Amino acid sequence: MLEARSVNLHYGAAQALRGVSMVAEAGKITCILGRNGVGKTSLLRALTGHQPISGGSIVFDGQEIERLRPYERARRGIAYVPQGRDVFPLLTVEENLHTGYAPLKRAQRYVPEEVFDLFPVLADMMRRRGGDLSGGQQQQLAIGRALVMRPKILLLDEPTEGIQPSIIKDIGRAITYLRDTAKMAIVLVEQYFDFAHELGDRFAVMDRGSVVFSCGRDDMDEGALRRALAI
Amino acid sequence: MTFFRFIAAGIFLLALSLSAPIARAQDFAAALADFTTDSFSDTEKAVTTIATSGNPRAADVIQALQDGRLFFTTEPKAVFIRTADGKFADAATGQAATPASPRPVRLNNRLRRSVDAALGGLTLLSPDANKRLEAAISVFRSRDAAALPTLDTAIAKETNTRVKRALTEARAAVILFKTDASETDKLDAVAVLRARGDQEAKALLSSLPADSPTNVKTAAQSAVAAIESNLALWATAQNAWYGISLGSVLLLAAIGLAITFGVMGVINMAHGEMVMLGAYTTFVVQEIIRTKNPALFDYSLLIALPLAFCVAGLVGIAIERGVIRWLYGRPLETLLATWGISLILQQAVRTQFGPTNKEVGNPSWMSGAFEVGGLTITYNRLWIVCFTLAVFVGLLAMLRFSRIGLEMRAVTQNRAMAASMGIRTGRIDALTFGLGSGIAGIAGVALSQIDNVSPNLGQSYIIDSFMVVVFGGVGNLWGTLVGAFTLGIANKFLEPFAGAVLGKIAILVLIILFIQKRPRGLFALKGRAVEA
Amino acid sequence: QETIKVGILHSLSGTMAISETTLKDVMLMLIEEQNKKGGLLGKKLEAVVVDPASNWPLFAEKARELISKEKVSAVFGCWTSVSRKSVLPVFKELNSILFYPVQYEGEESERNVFYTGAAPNQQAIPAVDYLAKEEKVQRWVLAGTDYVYPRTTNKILEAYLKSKGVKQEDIMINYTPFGHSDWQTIVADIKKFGSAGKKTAVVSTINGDANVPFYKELGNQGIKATDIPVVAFSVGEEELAGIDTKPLLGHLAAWNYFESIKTPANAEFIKKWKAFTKNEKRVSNDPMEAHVIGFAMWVKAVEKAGTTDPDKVIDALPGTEAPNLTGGMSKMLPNHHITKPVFIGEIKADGQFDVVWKTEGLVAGDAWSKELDGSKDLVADWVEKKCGNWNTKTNKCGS
Amino acid sequence: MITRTLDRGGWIFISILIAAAIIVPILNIATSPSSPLHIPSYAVALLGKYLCYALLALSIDLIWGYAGILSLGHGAFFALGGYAMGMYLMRQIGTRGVYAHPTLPDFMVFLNYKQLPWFWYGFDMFWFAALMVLLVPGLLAFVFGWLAFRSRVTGVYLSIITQALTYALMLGFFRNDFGFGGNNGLTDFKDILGFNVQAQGTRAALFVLSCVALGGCFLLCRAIVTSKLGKVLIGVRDAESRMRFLGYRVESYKLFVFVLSAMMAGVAGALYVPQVGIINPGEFAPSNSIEAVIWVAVGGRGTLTGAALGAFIVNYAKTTFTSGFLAPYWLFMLGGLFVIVTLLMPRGIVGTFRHWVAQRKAKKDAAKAEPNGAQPQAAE
Amino acid sequence: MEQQPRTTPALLYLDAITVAFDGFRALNKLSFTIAPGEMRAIIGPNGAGKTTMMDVVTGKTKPDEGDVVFDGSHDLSSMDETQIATLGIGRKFQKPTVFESHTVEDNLRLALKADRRPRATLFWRDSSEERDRLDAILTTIRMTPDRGRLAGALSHGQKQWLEIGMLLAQEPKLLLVDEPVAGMTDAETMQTAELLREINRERSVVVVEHDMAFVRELGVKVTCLHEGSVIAEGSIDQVSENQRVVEVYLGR
Ligand SMILES: Nc1ncnc2c1ncn2[C@@H]1O[C@H](COP(=O)(O)OP(=O)(O)OP(=O)(O)O)[C@@H](O)[C@H]1O
Ligand SMILES: Nc1ncnc2c1ncn2[C@@H]1O[C@H](COP(=O)(O)OP(=O)(O)OP(=O)(O)O)[C@@H](O)[C@H]1O
Ligand SMILES: [Mg+2]
Ligand SMILES: [Mg+2]
Repeated sequence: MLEARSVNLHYGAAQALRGVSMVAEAGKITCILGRNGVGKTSLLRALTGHQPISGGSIVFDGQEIERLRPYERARRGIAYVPQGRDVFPLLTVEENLHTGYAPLKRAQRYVPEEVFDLFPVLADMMRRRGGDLSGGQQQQLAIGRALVMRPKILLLDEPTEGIQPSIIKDIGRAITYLRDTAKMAIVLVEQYFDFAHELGDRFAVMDRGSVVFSCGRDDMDEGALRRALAI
Repeated sequence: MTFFRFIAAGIFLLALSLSAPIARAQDFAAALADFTTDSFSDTEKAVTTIATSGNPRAADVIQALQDGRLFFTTEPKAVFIRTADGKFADAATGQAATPASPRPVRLNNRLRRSVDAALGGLTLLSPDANKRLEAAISVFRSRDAAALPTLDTAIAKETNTRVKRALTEARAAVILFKTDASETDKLDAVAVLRARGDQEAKALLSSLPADSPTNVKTAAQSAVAAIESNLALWATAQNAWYGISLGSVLLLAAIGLAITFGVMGVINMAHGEMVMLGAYTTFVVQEIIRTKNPALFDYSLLIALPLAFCVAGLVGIAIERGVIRWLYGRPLETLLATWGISLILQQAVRTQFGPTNKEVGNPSWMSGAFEVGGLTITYNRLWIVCFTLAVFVGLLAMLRFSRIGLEMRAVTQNRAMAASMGIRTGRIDALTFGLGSGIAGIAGVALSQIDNVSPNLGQSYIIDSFMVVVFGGVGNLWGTLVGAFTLGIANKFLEPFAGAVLGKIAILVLIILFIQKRPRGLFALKGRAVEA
Repeated sequence: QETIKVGILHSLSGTMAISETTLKDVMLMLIEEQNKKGGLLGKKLEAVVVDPASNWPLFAEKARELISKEKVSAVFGCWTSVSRKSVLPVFKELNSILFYPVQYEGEESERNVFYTGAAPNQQAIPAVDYLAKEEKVQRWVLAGTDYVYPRTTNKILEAYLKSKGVKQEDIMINYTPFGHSDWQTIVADIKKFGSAGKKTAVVSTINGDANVPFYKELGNQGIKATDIPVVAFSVGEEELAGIDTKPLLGHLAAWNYFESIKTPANAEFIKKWKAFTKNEKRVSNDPMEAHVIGFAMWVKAVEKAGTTDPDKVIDALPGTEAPNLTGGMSKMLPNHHITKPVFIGEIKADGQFDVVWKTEGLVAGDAWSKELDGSKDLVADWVEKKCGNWNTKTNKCGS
Repeated sequence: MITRTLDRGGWIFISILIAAAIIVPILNIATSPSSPLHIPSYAVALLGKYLCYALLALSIDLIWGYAGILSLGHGAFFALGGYAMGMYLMRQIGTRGVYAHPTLPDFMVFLNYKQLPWFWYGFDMFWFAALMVLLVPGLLAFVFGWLAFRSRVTGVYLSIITQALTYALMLGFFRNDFGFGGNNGLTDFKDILGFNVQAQGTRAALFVLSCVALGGCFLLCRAIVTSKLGKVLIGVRDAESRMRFLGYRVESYKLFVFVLSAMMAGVAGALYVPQVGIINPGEFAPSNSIEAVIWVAVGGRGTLTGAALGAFIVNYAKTTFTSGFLAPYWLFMLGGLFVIVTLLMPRGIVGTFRHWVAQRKAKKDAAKAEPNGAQPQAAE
Repeated sequence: MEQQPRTTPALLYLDAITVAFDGFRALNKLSFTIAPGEMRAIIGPNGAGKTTMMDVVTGKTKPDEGDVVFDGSHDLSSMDETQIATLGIGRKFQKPTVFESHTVEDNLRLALKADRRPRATLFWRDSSEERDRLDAILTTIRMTPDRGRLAGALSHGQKQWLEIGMLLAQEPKLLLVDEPVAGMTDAETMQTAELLREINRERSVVVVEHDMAFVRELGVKVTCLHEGSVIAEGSIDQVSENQRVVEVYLGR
């Protein structure tokens, strides 16, 4: 569904991605693992179009999209939950959710019930401003907001960061639910190994801007994976 | 001194002549000849004589003189009235005539007053209520005793309450200064004036002739005291109104900035120029109307409003697409670039329209004033207040309740994230900036009604606008509203004590001190959300 | 071919561009015309235009540039007093000639400056006389912008009025900042002051842009010229072109020139001006006439001196006569001011003035006002005494 | 000390100043006017004026570029310094005024002052005036800054109230009752320290003095920004509250540079006045202050040399554009310049240059480091 | 009010703190104490008020009610951030905040314990002691190769590390650490726990964290907050047995 083909990415003179290739398939969870600063976020930024890539190509639903602007990619169904959440601080929770309406047809402009099923706290805080929420609440809002867009693919950047254990479990359930019921493709960037391990269908480990190890759930060698991570 | 003597002489003459109109009838023709010498004093003589001649054509002639429709030729000495259709009629006979190169009979202010006074006497019984009202007012001013009999007739006949009151007041004024009026009449007159209760009544009552009866004098004194306290009350109301109207001007000028600066965070130094563009649009619209279809003049502002919105809005969009969009996230650079743009726009307008002020007229519904008790409310200010509030409410509703409003706020808070939500950030940015600019443009339409239309117009509002937005609290439309009205009203209450300059300085110092108390303005956004 | 350079020092941008740009155009026209007549001393004239941008220190810098770099023979320029004050030291230091075309507060006479606009006695005093005599005014509002010209003029007028027996309580003085635009309170105050039963008039030294909102407010609050006439010293045809004049009918202005004055010279000038600017709507005004007179005088003086050497021209100028556009002959006086007629005009609906009064003959400009304590003993005479502030008490120059 | 303080740009800057201070007066005084090398007096005055503007820009860069305090009212301090100097120069006129009053300046005689207002006392002495040049702007900055920084007024709020400050001062100084000559300001100066202000020698001396002042202040600013205090300031600029949590008293730091910068602006004003020959309330106009900020932005914020360079370039452009056939269109050029600089050189002229150099170096390093597979190096 | 400067043996003493935002009580009569030399882990659901509690201690938020006393006698609620920091309370924020246009090294240098007055910083000199401290800290946070990079160009996790480094440099008596291991790999998490334990030898530490493995690793007393109040306190095992805690926080 979404495929990166030997993507390069530069910040000024510094290269953050070196020929990264990866595939995300519908109904599958692709986990990207790696230490701090290896380029996981950069990869997602390349996929969503926030950072122009300097080489390679990105293919979505059979079309090359690396030249499209971020909003055009969003309209095609790529939703993004960034690291650090980036909720709209001065909009209320409700308004934050409504920003997800932009790519939708008029008839679809409502917040799907499952958002509140997954994150009941959002329903309680509809009138509070996004920026006033606690860190974990903001994370939930960010995921909920992405779901409002009814995306085909969901890119999650460390969604468990700063979340209480019970909700991590909820998020895990939510992700599985989205994969299984909505047949969404999900790309999950994670540091929390157990969480990724539990959910992932495919794994890619990055180091210094390149993918150094990858495997699927079936042919997984947990030891090798852990070793790749520990470098 | 001489002035009074002159008036007295006039009154005497008038009195004399009214009592014996027929005797003076033959003077009419002779008096007309005085118009042909092109001398103010001769004209004055003619007016007095004609007014008292009792000739049925007198009112016509004097009316024509007042309207500037009275013409004369020296060879032969003759006077003509120009009728509405541009034809001439002999003043003496009323018959059509075709004079060779007639010249208008000229007036100066003194003459105009004589003409008003003369007409007052002549038109007290006019069928037109407005004319009667004007006549009553001019009799009130001239306190012309000769008009008394006519006044009495007029009062008896009058059905229009407003005119009737004016007539009664005029009568009171006359009686108060009439030496031979009875004491009870005078006391009644004092009561009438006391009820009128304005500055002019007070002036009349306090300048009572020295030989008035003591009773009348004491009644007048207490009336003056009552009027004074009444006036003081009205003065406060008046100041409040002035404050509101100044506040609405400030709000109008600032409201566009509340969007481009308050919502988008662009330090938009070219905001004033958007206002200026709106004002020039009004000018152009009026200019076209004047040449093409003068009948539409009263609608000129209504036509100009959408046009000004479009012109300024489009220029705003062009600026946003061409310059500002490269500068998001670097608000201080926008200061530099928009300053440059404002210089360019100013000079462009100067090159196109010339450096001088342009005439923008007030449509009739924006001219003049009406009185509510002791309050004078000018129509243009009233309309501006209403208009400003309407714009404010409209804008507020739009930002709060419409999709585009939501998207605007989302984009300005986090552009990258908004794009990830599928919002067309570029378009929203352009629209938002265009909206702010367009609103500045319609502010220009309104401001053209009270201020200069010149290339410098914008400059004079930019500082005040920033002050209002910041004082109210950036990013909060309500803050802008309250800020503008607070500053306007404070200014107008300070001005009578401190004078215009010190008043303004005081306001600035107050703003500086106030910000210390509330470092983020009056309606500061609070909480984590802001710091995030 | 060698040319004689003439400097034009008028703001083309900034707040003063409104007034000064026209003067630049007039100068260009006059120079072009003179060149058509064959130039001066057999050479062509060349205009050097600079833009001091309504910025006073920039005036000094540009004056310096004109004189030392461009080597102009004379400069025509400045509008505000402060701009003149700013360039004065430069003209003195580099010894050049400035023609200053605008009415001003007086109390100055410099060797290098020729004042072709009105001194206070050529504008303010006759206007007040007219109001007192013709309109029987007894109560006076002196309203002005807060700077030196209105302050001085009002001081002179206050002294003058008091000498005519007007009481203090019948004089109201009010100052507003530059560009003041909210006149509601002040107009209401004037209205109140004027409703005390005595005939009241406003003498306005309100400057520039502030006039438009002032008159608009007057009109809207229903103050007509027949109630409280306003006589202005800074409102001319150019300013009226920007105002809807209907509500202003009958308000007055005092000037030494009006476009509506019918003389052959004026008709000719207006025709040329409209042709030069290719604009039928361009109006003419008093400072323009001042430049016309000043330029003619300069040309005559240069011809008389046979050179453009500043010292010689400065000496040749006093006594030079040039026709003004209203039919008289203005003369440069030894105090470097000129003789001018004074007119009072009433505003007409078409934005022009109707002259309702004029002085008998021409009035000589006084550099120093008799009404002011500091000035009353001073006279200026650059011919006999070679001094701009000769003290008649001590009979010394300067002290 | 100096070696630590100055980078290469700084050395170039100081060398140019020293060279100018020596060469310009020589070429002005010692060459004949016909010589091609001659620098005419008006050019000296002009350059002197630019130097004063450069100093003003420098003072703004210190607070804006390093401490993040955007003052849109710095012209006020410049003008106050100018007025202090102007008052001294007025008092030096003595009986040479038109009214020949021994103590009162002309405008006071003119406005019927009977005696000198108290705040004019002492200005007949140069040392007093010189002290006031520093003290008056410094004190105002202190009071204003103390109030504002203590209550944590930041960002645009601070900018706008600085603007209110200068605007209020402008209105005040415009008033004739204020005792500073109203709209006309102070002008027609004669002597400074006994020398004729118009004389060629005096002008040259003032020019040299301006060079010295600019150079001195530049060194001072460099010393500050390269010290740890400079790093604190940058910290304050980027994350003020974080600085507080580290235990720094942010308001003291801000106050320190703000007052210092105001004093520098005051010195600039004081040098400016005798060279242009007039000081009037127009200098307080908010637009002047904004323009000064723009010089800094054009040259490059946070570079010091850039601020001075920006002041030079913009004012030189202004001087050239306002003469001759360009005069009616010069606003187009100036406005265009601002727009183009922001779009094409977002870091200002010097900033862009530095960035470019740094980027080239980084590219070279990256190319070198590549084979070793080192961590990607960021720019700058 | 009639508060006397009270003295307590505790290093940090919170008594009945209430903080409300527009009527919503983020902290509700919160009380607990930290003994000198103690390390305390604080857990609790999202929005329980943990960060707000730190805001109160560091002076960012003023409590509506209640006392905060530090080191026996200092009433923190009447002090501003700078004073509190000078007393010796250091803080790491939940969202890493570093000085983006300074290098990693300068970030640490600014944090190094030293005289913080303007004069001292103006005439400050690099000393070898200071350099050694810096090197040591850089090694500890494993950022020696990055010392010359601008902090703004660091990745999220690197900023976390840098901020911990700054906290070390400050040498405070009490460290408040808000979610230090968010975004770290498991190995790094363990390292951080190790680091904190080391720090705790000399200083008191309050850690807020959701990572139960990490908390367990720390092996210290745990306080669980919920809706602005303490609902459980004790060893990690005790707390994780607590029904309420399981219900609102750990989940089943
Ligand atoms: N805006 C930027 N400018 C320059 N360099 C950057 C920028 N953002 C990231 N980098 C660098 O690029 C590299 C990859 O960063 P990235 O944010 O993708 O890492 P990450 O894998 O997401 O790390 P973490 O787990 O800490 O979030 C890092 O070395 C980082 O320092
Ligand atoms: N300024 C504010 N205005 C309104 N509500 C606020 C404000 N600050 C915090 N809150 C609310 O107070 C509650 C406590 O927030 P706090 O950040 O302290 O939680 P936390 O325990 O740190 O949560 P997390 O683990 O998610 O970081 C939250 O519900 C939050 O929405
Ligand atoms: Mg990351
Ligand atoms: Mg938290």
